[in-house]
Amino acid sequence: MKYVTTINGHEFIIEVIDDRHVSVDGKVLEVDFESVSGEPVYSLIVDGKSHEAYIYPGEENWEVLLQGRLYPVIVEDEREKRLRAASGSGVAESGEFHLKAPMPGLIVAIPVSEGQEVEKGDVLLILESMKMQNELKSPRAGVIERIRVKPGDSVEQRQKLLSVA
Amino acid sequence: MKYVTTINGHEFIIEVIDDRHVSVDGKVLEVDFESVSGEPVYSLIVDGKSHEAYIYPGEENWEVLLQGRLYPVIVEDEREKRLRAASGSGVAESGEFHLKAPMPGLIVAIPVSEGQEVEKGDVLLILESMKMQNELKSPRAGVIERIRVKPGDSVEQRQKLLSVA
Amino acid sequence: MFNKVLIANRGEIAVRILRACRELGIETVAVYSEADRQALHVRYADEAYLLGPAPSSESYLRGDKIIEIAKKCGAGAIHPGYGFLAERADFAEAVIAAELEFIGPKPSAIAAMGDKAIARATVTKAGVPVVPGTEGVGNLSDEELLAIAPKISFPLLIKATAGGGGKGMREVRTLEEMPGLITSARREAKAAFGDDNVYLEKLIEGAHHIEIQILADRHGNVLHLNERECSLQRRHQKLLEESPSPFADDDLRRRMGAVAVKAAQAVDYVNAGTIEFLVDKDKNFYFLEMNTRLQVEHPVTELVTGVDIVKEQIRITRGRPLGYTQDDIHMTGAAIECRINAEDPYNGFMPSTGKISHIIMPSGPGVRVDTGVYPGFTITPYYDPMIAKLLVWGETRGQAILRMRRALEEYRIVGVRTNIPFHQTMMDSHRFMGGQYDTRFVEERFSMEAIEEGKEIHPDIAAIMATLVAHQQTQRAAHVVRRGERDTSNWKWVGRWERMHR
Amino acid sequence: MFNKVLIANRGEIAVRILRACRELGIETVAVYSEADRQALHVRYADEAYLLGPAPSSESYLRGDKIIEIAKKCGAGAIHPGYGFLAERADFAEAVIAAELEFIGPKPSAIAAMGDKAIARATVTKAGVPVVPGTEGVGNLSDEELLAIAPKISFPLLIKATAGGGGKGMREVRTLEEMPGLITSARREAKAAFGDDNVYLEKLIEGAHHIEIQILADRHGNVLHLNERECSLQRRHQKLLEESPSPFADDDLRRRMGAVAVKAAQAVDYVNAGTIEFLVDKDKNFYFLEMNTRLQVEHPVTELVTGVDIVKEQIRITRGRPLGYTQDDIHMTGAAIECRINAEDPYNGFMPSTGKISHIIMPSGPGVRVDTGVYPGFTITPYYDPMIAKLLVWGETRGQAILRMRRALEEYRIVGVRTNIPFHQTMMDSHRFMGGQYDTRFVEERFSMEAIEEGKEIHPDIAAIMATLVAHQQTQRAAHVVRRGERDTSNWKWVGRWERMHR
Repeated sequence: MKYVTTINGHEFIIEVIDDRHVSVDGKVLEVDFESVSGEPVYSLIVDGKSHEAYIYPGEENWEVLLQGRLYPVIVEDEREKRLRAASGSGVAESGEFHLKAPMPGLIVAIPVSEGQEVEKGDVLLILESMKMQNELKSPRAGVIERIRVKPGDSVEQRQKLLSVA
Repeated sequence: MKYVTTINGHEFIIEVIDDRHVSVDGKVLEVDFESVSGEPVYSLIVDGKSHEAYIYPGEENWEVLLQGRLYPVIVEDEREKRLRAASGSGVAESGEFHLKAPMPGLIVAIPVSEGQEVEKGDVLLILESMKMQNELKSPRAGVIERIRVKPGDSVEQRQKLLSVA
Repeated sequence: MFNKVLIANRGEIAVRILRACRELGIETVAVYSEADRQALHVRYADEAYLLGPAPSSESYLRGDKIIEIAKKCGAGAIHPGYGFLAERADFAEAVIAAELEFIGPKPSAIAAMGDKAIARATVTKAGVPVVPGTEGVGNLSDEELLAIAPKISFPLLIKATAGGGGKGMREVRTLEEMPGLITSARREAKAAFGDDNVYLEKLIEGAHHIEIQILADRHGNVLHLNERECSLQRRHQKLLEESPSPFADDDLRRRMGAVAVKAAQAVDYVNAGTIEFLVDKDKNFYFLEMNTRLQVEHPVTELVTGVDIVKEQIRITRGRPLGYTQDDIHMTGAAIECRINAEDPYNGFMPSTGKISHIIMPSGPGVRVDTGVYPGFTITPYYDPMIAKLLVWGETRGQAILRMRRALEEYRIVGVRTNIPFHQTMMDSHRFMGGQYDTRFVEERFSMEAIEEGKEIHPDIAAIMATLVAHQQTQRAAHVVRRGERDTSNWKWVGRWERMHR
Repeated sequence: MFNKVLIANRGEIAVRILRACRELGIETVAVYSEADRQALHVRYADEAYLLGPAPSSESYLRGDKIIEIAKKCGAGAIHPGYGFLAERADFAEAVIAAELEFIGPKPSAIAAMGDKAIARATVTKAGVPVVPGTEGVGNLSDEELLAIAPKISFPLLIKATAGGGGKGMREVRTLEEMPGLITSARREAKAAFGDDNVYLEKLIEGAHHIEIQILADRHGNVLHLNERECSLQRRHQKLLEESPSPFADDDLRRRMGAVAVKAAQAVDYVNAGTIEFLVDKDKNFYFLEMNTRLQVEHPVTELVTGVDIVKEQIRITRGRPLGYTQDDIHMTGAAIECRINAEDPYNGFMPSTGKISHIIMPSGPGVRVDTGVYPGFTITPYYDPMIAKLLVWGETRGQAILRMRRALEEYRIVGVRTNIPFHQTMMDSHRFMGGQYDTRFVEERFSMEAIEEGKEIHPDIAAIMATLVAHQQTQRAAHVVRRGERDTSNWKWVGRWERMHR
């Protein structure tokens, strides 16, 4: 199976040949890859080097935490990659963005109002949790569409808070 | 539900009244009993005292390891208790005893032979594991019935080694 | 003399105090909220009593209930830890009124140091320098401010009396620019707080936050255990502390120690306490505040001095004289503490909650971990996000840094995100290694993305690993469809699957 | 100078050495057997290479393969740890022949100390006392034995030359009873080993096993790090070590240290090594053997002296002179090590294998754990049962014991049985607390069942807990039958059920 794997704009063409072999950009490597005790912790021995990483599934990518560094990794098989190319690259920029509560907490303030235009990085909402106030920011520019909560509300994890269109 | 619970010959009559209450020899206690993170480790808060124990199922009893002390505990409901009383107390003394390998290893020696009479505590077999030679002893007196292995054999955990009748 | 102590706290500090009690042969009583039934302090204590629902106001802040439990179970003393009720003079008072010992200072000392204006006045009278400024003087007019400014000397800060968070704050470098800045600061303060009063404070440039640990017994003996460097902060939260401070020298250490002892004596201080100072780049230092309790970062001092501060607290409360004189206190080697928080350094240090499924704790020579969590424990949003303190000791600061680096690398916590990568990045930072940092370092000159020269990165390895995980997932998904639901052997990998997506 | 070290070992000692390398900025290479793919030393090392199948003879004893890997990956030195190839002079020789550094003594020193007769002769020549006896003298007749016996002095032991395990051994208290005992000893030896030769050895009554840690560099400097008390043994396996020895005094310490240095010098010793002595109740001591390698219990010495022995080993091999002189070596406080073995103290110390499902490791002030296992790791029957070393340091021996007690209580290991209850019983033993023990204590005067006076026991609590577990099991079993097999929500408790019965 052939994959196109992208890290910070850099593409690797990776083919999984069998349990013990992959090729990276055409170069075949012997790999020994195991999950450690059923946890999302993985050990890879390749070319004698021993690596260990946490690998978490993100919304649209994988997050690989390796030696104290986080690599956001997009893995697509060739078919997916072609589809995405055909439909234009603006996946992240188009469609509605729903801001969800990353953890349970208390809404402290909502410095935006419906219909307001926001820039990428603008603070949309302040959520208190674990004695800390956390600013939730807009991942892109847009217009505030629907605010579903108000200051003082307690919210559950993943609860939808507002949308940016 | 009422149980007769025996530790080293001492009987406790224990009734489980509901999730929060038991009575021990007629005295009602409020208990807060939880398994810790799905492991066979249990926390009991009774009368303000916080206790924690490992509880393992044994062959015919429960083993409770509490504050560095092992208590072998027999728990029977009243029906079981009556049945056992009716059939005589010699459960452990009658029937065939099958010596099983407590761990994988290598048979080093079998100092008994078929038909030989053995006393309780006699060494039946020497099993090497983890660089140590371990003597497996007879839990009771009897006659060696069938030896299924020979010195030099590798054995799996729980494999039947020989029987005492 | 008491022989049973109630610990009015939770988390790592409750466990820390419990350990000290146990090593002194003292019985321990834990209290807990409904969210903490399985917490380590409940499991380790001899006795444990429920306080109430998860929110602190209904549990760990219920001083009345805590005192009632202590009386009922026969505890002779209460240790408040830090946070919660630790610096509440009224609680200390109530404990004493109930004829229990409070393991901490007298209520009067807590009160005196708890009010900023009183504390400034008290220590000033004792000859302790404070940050020059007009705070607490009253509302001043523009003319008065302009007249006082040269006496404080430039640069200085205009700050909103009602303020906070930088609103209405202005940096002033010359007298000439000051009138305009006062006007704009007042306008901003008015808009933000409905109050346009401002005050002046000397701007300490390149400031270090350095604190002195104090021990004082009931027999009039006061001594200090030297300094802790606490300048690495984010939003006024300390992240990493070390002792000795790479910035301090013996002269500064001695001067600050002597002043700290004076400050403690000024309020008749008993038990363990900490005097916090701001130190400028010329090694002038100014009293900030006194923490009248055990400090989170007390173990760095324990590692370099060999003094068990919590045991000393208990001994002091038992009426014993200090087991040390100032001459007995020496610093050997260097210690560093990294606060391990359940928060994601790649996502604005957002707190992370959930069940911890797996832990491998670093250990071996020179490593200490103070923690209140274990595999299977759930991090709730009710309490603060600090889940462990990772400490190392080394013969030199350099060795301590290398040791911390290997300990951070060994630490595995699965189930919640942690700030371990932040500390790893810090340990690789050349400025940190050189001891070249001040209180603004983390917020202004530190980045998780910046790669120090010579640091290897492995995008190819990350790419291979992510691809293999994605591949396995695809294979498994296909497998499910083929096998159908009834096959019991699916259970095994479904379990794995679920764990992966937790 | 080498900058990459291959560690030819597994388990806790491989991890220990790896940590030292990392803290010195040295790259690490692990080797592993098929059973150890997920072992901690493989996970922590920079590089890892497979040796072969699980049995040691096909993996960790494959010196040829290990040297080949070291050459191929560019390692400059090999650390053998303890056990496996550590005391094989031929391996050390091969390492050197391959132009690699061997982190240990010269092959000639290993060989000299590896042969008991040569070792005895060598150290005797250097003025080191050995246990008086006729071992190595040759085969003696009854008459010769009877003539020599009074010179050795009674009580003494007759031992079989070919022997071991007590077969053919006799205790002799007077010359009168000796002829009969020689005859019966010869008869038994003949039957057991086909060889009726015997020799005489002085019987050391109330013997202590005390050893001296040595460090020697390549520049002729030799020093000792004082003693470790290792008398708590079972079947010649050490279970617990401490430093200082509660039996030794400064005079004995100094005398033994001086003699140990002489013994090391006698074989031109370089690197870390240990001289083991038997000490009788009158504080006479006799050379037993020299371990020409790092010792399992080296950390107790590290805790009281502050010397990092593994780092010193590496520095010595890099050609550096020792960083200490004898005058720099002081003992501070007291340290104890408990060897945590996967074996069941309630079932004849039977080894226990299986998957470790859960661990809570003790930590906090003064606690160190050296371990090679983690939750999820499987203990196989291929290697020795020691899974961790729990160490504590205290200001006094009494404080160390109290600390060890709380650390043992905190330690949770689920999935295999461990000897933690043995150590807990030992810590409660009045004789241990009083330092009143010798090499026969564990086997002859210690029992898991004996309850020390004043120790609380809780059969009622055990009864309640077992009953509640049994009750829950019954309830759940009933539940299963009612629910039927297809309900997916069963998965959850089935998982729990299975874990419970693992």
